[in-house]
Amino acid sequence: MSSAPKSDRSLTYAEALYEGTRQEMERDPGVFVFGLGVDDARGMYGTTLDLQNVFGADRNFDTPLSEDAMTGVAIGAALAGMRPIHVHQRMDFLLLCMNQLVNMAAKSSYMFAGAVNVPIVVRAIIGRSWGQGAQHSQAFHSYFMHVPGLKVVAPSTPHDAKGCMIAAIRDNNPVIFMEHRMLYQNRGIVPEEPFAVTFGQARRLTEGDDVTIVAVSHMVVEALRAKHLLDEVGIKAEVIDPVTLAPLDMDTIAESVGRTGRVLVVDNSWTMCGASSEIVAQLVERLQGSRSFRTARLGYAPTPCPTTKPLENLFYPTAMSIAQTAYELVKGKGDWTPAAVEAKEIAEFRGPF
Amino acid sequence: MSSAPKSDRSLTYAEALYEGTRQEMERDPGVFVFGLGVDDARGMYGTTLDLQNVFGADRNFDTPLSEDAMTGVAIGAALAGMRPIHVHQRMDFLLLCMNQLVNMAAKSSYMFAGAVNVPIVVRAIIGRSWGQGAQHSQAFHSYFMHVPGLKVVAPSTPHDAKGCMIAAIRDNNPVIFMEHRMLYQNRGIVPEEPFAVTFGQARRLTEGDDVTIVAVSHMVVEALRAKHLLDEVGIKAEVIDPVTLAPLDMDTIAESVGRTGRVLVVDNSWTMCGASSEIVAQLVERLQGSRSFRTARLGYAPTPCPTTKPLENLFYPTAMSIAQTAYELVKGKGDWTPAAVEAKEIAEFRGPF
Amino acid sequence: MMAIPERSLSTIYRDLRRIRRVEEKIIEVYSSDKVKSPVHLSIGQESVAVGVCAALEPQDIAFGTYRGHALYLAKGGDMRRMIAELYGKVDGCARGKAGSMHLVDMSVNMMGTSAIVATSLPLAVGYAFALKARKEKAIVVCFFGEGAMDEGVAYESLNFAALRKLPVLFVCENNQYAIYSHVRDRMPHGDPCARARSFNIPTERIERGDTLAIRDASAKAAAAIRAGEGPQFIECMTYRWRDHVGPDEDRKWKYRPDEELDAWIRNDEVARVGAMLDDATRQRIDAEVEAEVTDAFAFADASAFPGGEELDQYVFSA
Amino acid sequence: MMAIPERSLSTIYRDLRRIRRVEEKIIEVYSSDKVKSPVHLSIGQESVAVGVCAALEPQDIAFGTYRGHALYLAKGGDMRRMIAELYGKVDGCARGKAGSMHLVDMSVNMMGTSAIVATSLPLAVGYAFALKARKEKAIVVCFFGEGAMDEGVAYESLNFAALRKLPVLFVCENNQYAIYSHVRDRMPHGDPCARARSFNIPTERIERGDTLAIRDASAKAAAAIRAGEGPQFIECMTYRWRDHVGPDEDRKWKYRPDEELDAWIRNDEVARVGAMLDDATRQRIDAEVEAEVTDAFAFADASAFPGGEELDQYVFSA
Ligand SMILES: Cc1ncc(C[n+]2csc(CCOP(=O)(O)OP(=O)(O)O)c2C)c(N)n1
Ligand SMILES: Cc1ncc(C[n+]2csc(CCOP(=O)(O)OP(=O)(O)O)c2C)c(N)n1
Ligand SMILES: [Mg+2]
Ligand SMILES: [Mg+2]
Repeated sequence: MSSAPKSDRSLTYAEALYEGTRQEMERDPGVFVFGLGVDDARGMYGTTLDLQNVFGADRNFDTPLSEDAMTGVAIGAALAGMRPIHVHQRMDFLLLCMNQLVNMAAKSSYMFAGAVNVPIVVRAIIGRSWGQGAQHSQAFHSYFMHVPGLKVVAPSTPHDAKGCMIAAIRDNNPVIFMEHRMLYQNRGIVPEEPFAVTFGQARRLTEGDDVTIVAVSHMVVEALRAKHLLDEVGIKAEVIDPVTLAPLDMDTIAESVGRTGRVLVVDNSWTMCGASSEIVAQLVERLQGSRSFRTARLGYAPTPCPTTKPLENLFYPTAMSIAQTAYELVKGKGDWTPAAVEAKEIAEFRGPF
Repeated sequence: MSSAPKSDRSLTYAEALYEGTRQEMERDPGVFVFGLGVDDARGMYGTTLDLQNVFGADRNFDTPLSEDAMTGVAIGAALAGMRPIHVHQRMDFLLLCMNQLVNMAAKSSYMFAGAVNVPIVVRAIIGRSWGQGAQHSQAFHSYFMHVPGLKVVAPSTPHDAKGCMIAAIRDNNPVIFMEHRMLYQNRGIVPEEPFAVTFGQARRLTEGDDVTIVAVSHMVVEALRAKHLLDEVGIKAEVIDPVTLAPLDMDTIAESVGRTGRVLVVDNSWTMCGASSEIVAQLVERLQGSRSFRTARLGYAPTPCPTTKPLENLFYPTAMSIAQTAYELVKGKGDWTPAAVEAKEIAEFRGPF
Repeated sequence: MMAIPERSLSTIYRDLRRIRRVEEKIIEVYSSDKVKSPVHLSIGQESVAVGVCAALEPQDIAFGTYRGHALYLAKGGDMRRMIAELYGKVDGCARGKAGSMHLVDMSVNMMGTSAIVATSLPLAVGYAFALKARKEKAIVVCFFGEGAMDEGVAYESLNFAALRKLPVLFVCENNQYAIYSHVRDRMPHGDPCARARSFNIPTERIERGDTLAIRDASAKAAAAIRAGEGPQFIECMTYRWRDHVGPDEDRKWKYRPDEELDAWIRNDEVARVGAMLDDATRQRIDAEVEAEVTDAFAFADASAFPGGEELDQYVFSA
Repeated sequence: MMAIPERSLSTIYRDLRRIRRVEEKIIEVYSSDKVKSPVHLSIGQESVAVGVCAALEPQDIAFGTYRGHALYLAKGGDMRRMIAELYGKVDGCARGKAGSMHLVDMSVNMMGTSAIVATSLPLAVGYAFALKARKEKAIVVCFFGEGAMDEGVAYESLNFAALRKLPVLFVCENNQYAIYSHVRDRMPHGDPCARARSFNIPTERIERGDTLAIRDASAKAAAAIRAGEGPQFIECMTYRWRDHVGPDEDRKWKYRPDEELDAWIRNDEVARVGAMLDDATRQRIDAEVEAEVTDAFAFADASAFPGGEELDQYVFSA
């Protein structure tokens, strides 16, 4: 199914999601897209725009505000052989359907010894910027990584957005598909023909022997900015994007850390019992006895997300805090302060939402 | 508030929970206990038995099956200055009220800059034994550890059950109170007068310089059994019970591992993004550069919980698997197989539930 | 009431009897610890599953709960595989992974059951959505206890089913108790039907567990659903004779009046429907049922436990 | 309709006008990016909060939503601290941690609002439980959009409130849309009252946003609640003039007919209630309101941003 990106056509992340979804809907009449607002004039940041015109209201429709039941509806339709894509405007809203996702979707194949499967895709958008506050900014990938029976993907590039979407739709298991609002406008090369990204294969985005930076979702963008800052002081950072969090490609990560001897994990959520804890713990398990390494983690500050900008700026890891932390891993506490780099997608974002 | 356990009176874990609850209800008229079945003739394994007779139906009452709203009711009553204790027969049911716990309870103090607080206690019982299956056996402490604004306690002894209950009730923040069905019949010394266990203080239950075993909830019991098995082969294990998971006393754990150079973390849930990942990650962060150590983790098998006994036996860590793993941390892969020890509380448990 | 051809009456009796006898046998063996898992018996409530299923076509889809023995058998599930499942054996309907609470038999469109109250309602609605989208003729039937009507997801599910006019029959098995809690202590008026009607769903309540009345109401509702009229809701009053969970009687817990239980025991549908048959037919059926039950337990006994290598099978579907 | 003393009418007008003008001013400044966070304006809907609050006592407790400016002000919240909060300043009602979506003013029993739809219903019920347990006289009022009636937790909350006869007034602000989704596309019949009644809760629906009718219905409901009759439910038809979120008009999205909006704009309660006052009174109030609004924005401008040390304050309560 996979095809090399031979075209040099560029799309935004949002367009890539749209294209992947649309191609799968064309291929398989069982695919449908539903959720609050997926058929409205804004089309979920453009990712679902016009699907209703193309495929009709049975395959792209708005729902009542009933996250719990609508998740059950997705599971039920999947049990009947369809391939629902359920979209949530904020990942925070998944807290309303944890019961269906964890007790039902994750367990059905196992409990019934393979008599059924649950091919659902749950798209969850992480909110950020423009004062989202404590209830509209959270990411809960670690909740889903924790539970056997779920897959979790967090593409950071347009290419992987499309390829993961197609792979998620074709997967016979429940897939939690994490998106980040600050990624939608990013552009990148995306092949036009349908292709699937293989789950469980991390990408080394840059090569470097001084420090490995593993970053999740939008933090990949910040890590790449940090890499440039580090270049300026002669530190070569290897930036790794796991792309999928469950399955998690520890081989690639461990190989890199085995070389660099230093790892910084930058998560897009709190660190406590999060993806960063797991990655560090597995690195220890794999490398102990063969290679010692130094480690650091960054993530949300250990507070709810404040609304006011000056505090919000301190809440998230930035290119600067990533660069600084990586620098200190390599050189120890020093007096280097990285230059301020602007995260355009954040600085330029204007609400109203 | 704390008092040394000068009495030598022994209680079961269930009795200790009852006593702590009752004493606080006597002290503070704002404390009440509610949830499915808390006033029935079985009295939640005896932990709530007769509270309704003593304190009346306004302070101990059954509810409709509405976990989500009932959690909101607890929060609302707490906002009004009361101190609700909400009881769940299975921790799995907390998946129905994640929204209220994470989006509301955990955030209120912060979002409103201290204008309110939410002193609720959420008692959640982990099911095990007698074929509970995939939906009645889970533990989700890592979900709550992940989120700033919540406290999480998991006492393993009758003493700590009472002391943590009293401390949880008096705490001005939401406390997730984890219990384990296989602990209720355990006996131990419990002072009669009210006392509070200080949150964030782990207990070293045994001393040993060869390996540190950190165990959560019921796994403390299995770890202590494992320690005896290890004694037989001359390995001295230091068993640590964190007692509270948020706050988490990493000082005590790190001091021990600094000494032993080996740590086995045994969790009462899946390892992926769990308490065991966090403990290992924090150990690395603290000890790197000063002390290298070897590590291993045990937890639920990475599958949903199967119902049939032969598979269920493989699903959980046991005294044997703990001992074996600790042995290998100390001696490397060896040919020692620990003797089979029976977990009485499990072997003797008869349903019907 | 519709006319009942004799054959169908004997089928109905056979189903009632099979459920009753298999559960009585479970009670018998339970103390042996062969069933190392919770069982939620349907004794006393057989008529709901049997009555409703008598109005269904084989292609119709059934969703139920942890109290699932009756539905599993009434929908045509394999008795041998059910007992083997309770025994945790490889020949169980889910190779021992499920136990009594999660029975499944896809060959007869018996969907796997859930132990979390009310979870199956939205699944049933989603399945009905798929059937309607694909213009299939089958309908979905969703069984749940009255306790499920306490859960918010039930209303979200009714709402969506009504909104999209989905082919789903909601069957509320009102045995008046959720564990030891009476419905009056959970609903300000114990009227699930009124609630369903406020979502524009037609309802019917069948008062005393009458198997044939349940069948007729179900047949009527199913016909309306098949005609494209959207969801229907029936509430079947019934009563659980045994404890909420496990094999025992539960008078000692004193949460319900002995007379209430006694009245329902006198109102036994297995006996009542049996009495409609001539003695010879009934005795023949009884004997056949005995043989089937004995065979099922023997089958389960003979089956093997799964090997350790099965632990991590089916976490994911290929 | 009850007799309205002149003073109360001018108070009502003042509140309507304050909300209208403060939001118009927010629209004005929004493009400056001083408010770096979402605002959900109440313009067009002022009469609901004002009408209901006019029937309340100061000790009564209010719960609301992210569309909270109107309620915050009508309940007596401090306008200066509201604008400072929108500006993310330390003098904001939550020191900048909350923003527009989470206004709070405990000194007037305005509970902090939530941005997750329907979450406040069970909190309001829980607060009412506490009031009843302590035999206090106050009642709780819970405001929510009709969208909240899609969420299961709303029904669980109605159920428990009715079951325990709790002192809570549910106020459904039915502006007919949840973002761009019409209520008819979410509820098979758009009748929240019928649903509430099926939980044994008395209801009243007020059709066209009439402030005084809302006040009177609320006063009647509040009296019944104070008399111990348990929860009441009122549905107030209303209309949002601006986009769901942000300062703009939203005709371009074409999700609702222009004529519908135009009719509601003609039906402006601020103007209608204003016209009931004599010109002098109205002009005096208008001038006072202008001054108050100007002062509030100046106050917010002058206030400082919180320092970085505030980031981790209030995660826990001492
Ligand atoms: C969401 C949820 N809450 C609580 C429970 C515990 N529980 C198991 S069965 C039961 C009673 C359910 O009563 P009802 O729905 O009337 O079914 P019945 O047992 O009477 O057949 C309860 C409360 C559960 N399994 N799931
Ligand atoms: C549980 C939940 N689901 C979805 C959303 C996204 N959302 C925010 S406001 C809104 C519309 C709510 O409509 P309504 O309750 O009628 O209030 P209105 O905005 O019309 O005042 C939605 C869907 C949310 N905040 N919370
Ligand atoms: Mg029942
Ligand atoms: Mg609305």
